[in-house]
Amino acid sequence: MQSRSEQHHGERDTEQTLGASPAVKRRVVRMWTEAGIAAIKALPVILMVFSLAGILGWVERKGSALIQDRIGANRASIFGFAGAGLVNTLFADPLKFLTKEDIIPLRADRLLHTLAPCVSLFPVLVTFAVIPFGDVLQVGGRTINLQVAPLGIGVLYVLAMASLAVYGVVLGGWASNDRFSLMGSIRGSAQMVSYEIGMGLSLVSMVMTYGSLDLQEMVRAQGALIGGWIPAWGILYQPVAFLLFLCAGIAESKRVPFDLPEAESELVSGYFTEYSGIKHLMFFMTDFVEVTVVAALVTTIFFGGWQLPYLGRDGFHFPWGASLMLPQVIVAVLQVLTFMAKVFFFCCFQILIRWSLPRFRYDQVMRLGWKGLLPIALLNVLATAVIVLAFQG
Amino acid sequence: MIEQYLPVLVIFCFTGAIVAAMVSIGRLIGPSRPNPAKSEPFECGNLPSGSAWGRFSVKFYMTAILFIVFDVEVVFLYPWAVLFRRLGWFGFAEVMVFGAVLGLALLYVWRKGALEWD
Amino acid sequence: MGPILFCVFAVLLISSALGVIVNRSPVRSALSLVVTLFLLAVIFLFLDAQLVAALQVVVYAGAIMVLFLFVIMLLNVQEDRQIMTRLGMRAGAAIIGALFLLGAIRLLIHAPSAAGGGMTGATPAGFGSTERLAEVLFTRYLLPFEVTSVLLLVAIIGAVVLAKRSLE
Amino acid sequence: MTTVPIDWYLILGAVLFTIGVLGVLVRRNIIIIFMSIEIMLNAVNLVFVALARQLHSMDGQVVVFFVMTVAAAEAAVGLAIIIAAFRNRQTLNADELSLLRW
Repeated sequence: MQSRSEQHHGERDTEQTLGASPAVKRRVVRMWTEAGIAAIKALPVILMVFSLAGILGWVERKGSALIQDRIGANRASIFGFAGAGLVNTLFADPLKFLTKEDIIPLRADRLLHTLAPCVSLFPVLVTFAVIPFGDVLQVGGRTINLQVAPLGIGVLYVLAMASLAVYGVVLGGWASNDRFSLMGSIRGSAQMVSYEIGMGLSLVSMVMTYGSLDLQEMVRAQGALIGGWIPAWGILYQPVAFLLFLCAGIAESKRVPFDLPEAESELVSGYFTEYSGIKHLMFFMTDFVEVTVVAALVTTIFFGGWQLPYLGRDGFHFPWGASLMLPQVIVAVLQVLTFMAKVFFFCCFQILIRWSLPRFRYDQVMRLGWKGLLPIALLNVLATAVIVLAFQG
Repeated sequence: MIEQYLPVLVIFCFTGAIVAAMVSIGRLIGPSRPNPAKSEPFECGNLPSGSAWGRFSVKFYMTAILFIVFDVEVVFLYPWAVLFRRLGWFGFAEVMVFGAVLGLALLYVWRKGALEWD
Repeated sequence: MGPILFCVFAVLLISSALGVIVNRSPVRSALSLVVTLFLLAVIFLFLDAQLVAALQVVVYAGAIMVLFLFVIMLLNVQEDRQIMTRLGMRAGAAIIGALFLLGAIRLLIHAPSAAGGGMTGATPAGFGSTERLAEVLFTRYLLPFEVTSVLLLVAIIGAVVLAKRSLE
Repeated sequence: MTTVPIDWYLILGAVLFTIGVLGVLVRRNIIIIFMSIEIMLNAVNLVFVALARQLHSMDGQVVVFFVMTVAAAEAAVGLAIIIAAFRNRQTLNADELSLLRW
């Protein structure tokens, strides 16, 4: 990384001595190529996240039906294809939401009322920019990193976007001029900021483990093998941090058992009570996209990301000596599929938690955040530091 | 260095466009037939009395203050976490002193009951 | 391309900063300030300060402004009816603003020429990286770092005492 | 890409600082005044970071760290004072609050 930036500065100096025009042209072309590549990577990622959110809506309905011994969604069909209700959540629901009236209550702040769902959905979607979904791919002499934005400060970018997610909740409640909404948004924002600390501290201990803020580097480090057999995934080094992160992540996504901000039995629908049509769907989607973000982060940081055990850049190398060479495209596809499978597993895991546990009381949520997560996370950071430094000698 | 952030700019524009499109398509396609009863804020059928923007418990404010202080602590821990192997035991001692003082702060608010919700 | 992008962000930054002081609704002012702080983080990226940029968003936009919004909601702050009451006040503000701006620009422009060197000079490798910042922070700025924790302790005690009293 | 002259950053800093000063002078709502002070702090931060880049020294960036911390502490205590003052006087107008002399 450092050598690359030096090289770049060198280029810049020669450009100045040359007086620019062809060099500047070359640089502009290169910049647009980079932007084009980024767009090509960003498009499928965003589309995948959107459809995964839809699929999760279906998994949630069918899953809850399974747990509660019902049939669940089974109505809408397109040309006779019902897909056991998958058509409902993927196509019929969004279309229905789009054609519904967008009601803005009296004396509400109209601009902020419209802005709130956008502000709520935006930061969670852009978090996917730094999540690596594969290793590198060589295309025509160019090395393409399978990650939309390879940032050196990836973890802090995630944290920054998570801290901006509070504004959707705050605005949604404030702009509606409704008591339930405002109560929900105050509860929601207090809860989100409380668990942000626990999340930040559990990430600190992971940064210490890997010695880097770069998510791609974290995943690469997890490709090593302990004793030649066991993949060196983060969970083996930091089980406590994993539990803390998962707990904080679920609390951040404001779902049961942490769904105080939208508790149906008390607050109608919480901070988005006064939303209808597509804006309501956007708040709803935010929840599912947040589930996906948490699943993707858990996968990346604790479960090896796109690493399939024993799969290297040129194929499988099994610990018993056998190996299987594969072309790099196949390897890349395997990595992306592995990543997606892991993410889907953790999404389903969160849905299982959501339908198994009852809602906490607000005092319990706050007590868990401040008197549970925070001290444990601090102790975990301390323990990590002592162990690593002691072994280092 | 700013070149590194070009993809971030791309995905920001992209996501912004999608989000804006969703809201505006909903506006265009959806009907708009407001009437007084529909525009009332929802209060389970009762007519709302007074403004919804009432005052709130100072507890929420306490939570936000605690959040700021510990957020700053977390933020100071990140540079240390990246470099703590090189900084060694001396860096560890520095951060321990820092953490101990903030631990005192946590102990203080704990004892004062600012973390209690009833 | 660099200068164009810079100008776009600078114009956005100035207009959102103006939004803070001309909005009558305090909530909108606060949101305008959030946008300002976020855009300033973008400007920091132009200056090879990515760690500072990230912290700007986490601490300023994500934490301090949440506290501001909480207080505005907590106190149910109403919109100001009028920003400036008298015409003379507006004229006075404009004159003071112009004078201040000129003075500040004059002062600042003369500072870097004394320091010498242009912005185009290559930065040392790893400039602005987390490692370099940590090195400086935990060696040369050791004492300020420790004092910071005491400052935060005092802040928390002060806030708890003040808020408790107003609770009773 | 970083071919933007340093003067531009410094002018931007000056403009921001002036906006902050104007906010303090013009607005009477004490919370808005507080926010204007934050704008001024940030203008100074911008100048720090720009000069750090100019002088190839990390000190400017470290100082910004401390400015942020101080701003956090200031916001916590300042807003607590505002809440206490509001409970006593039921107003946020700086002219009326000046009678308190705290």
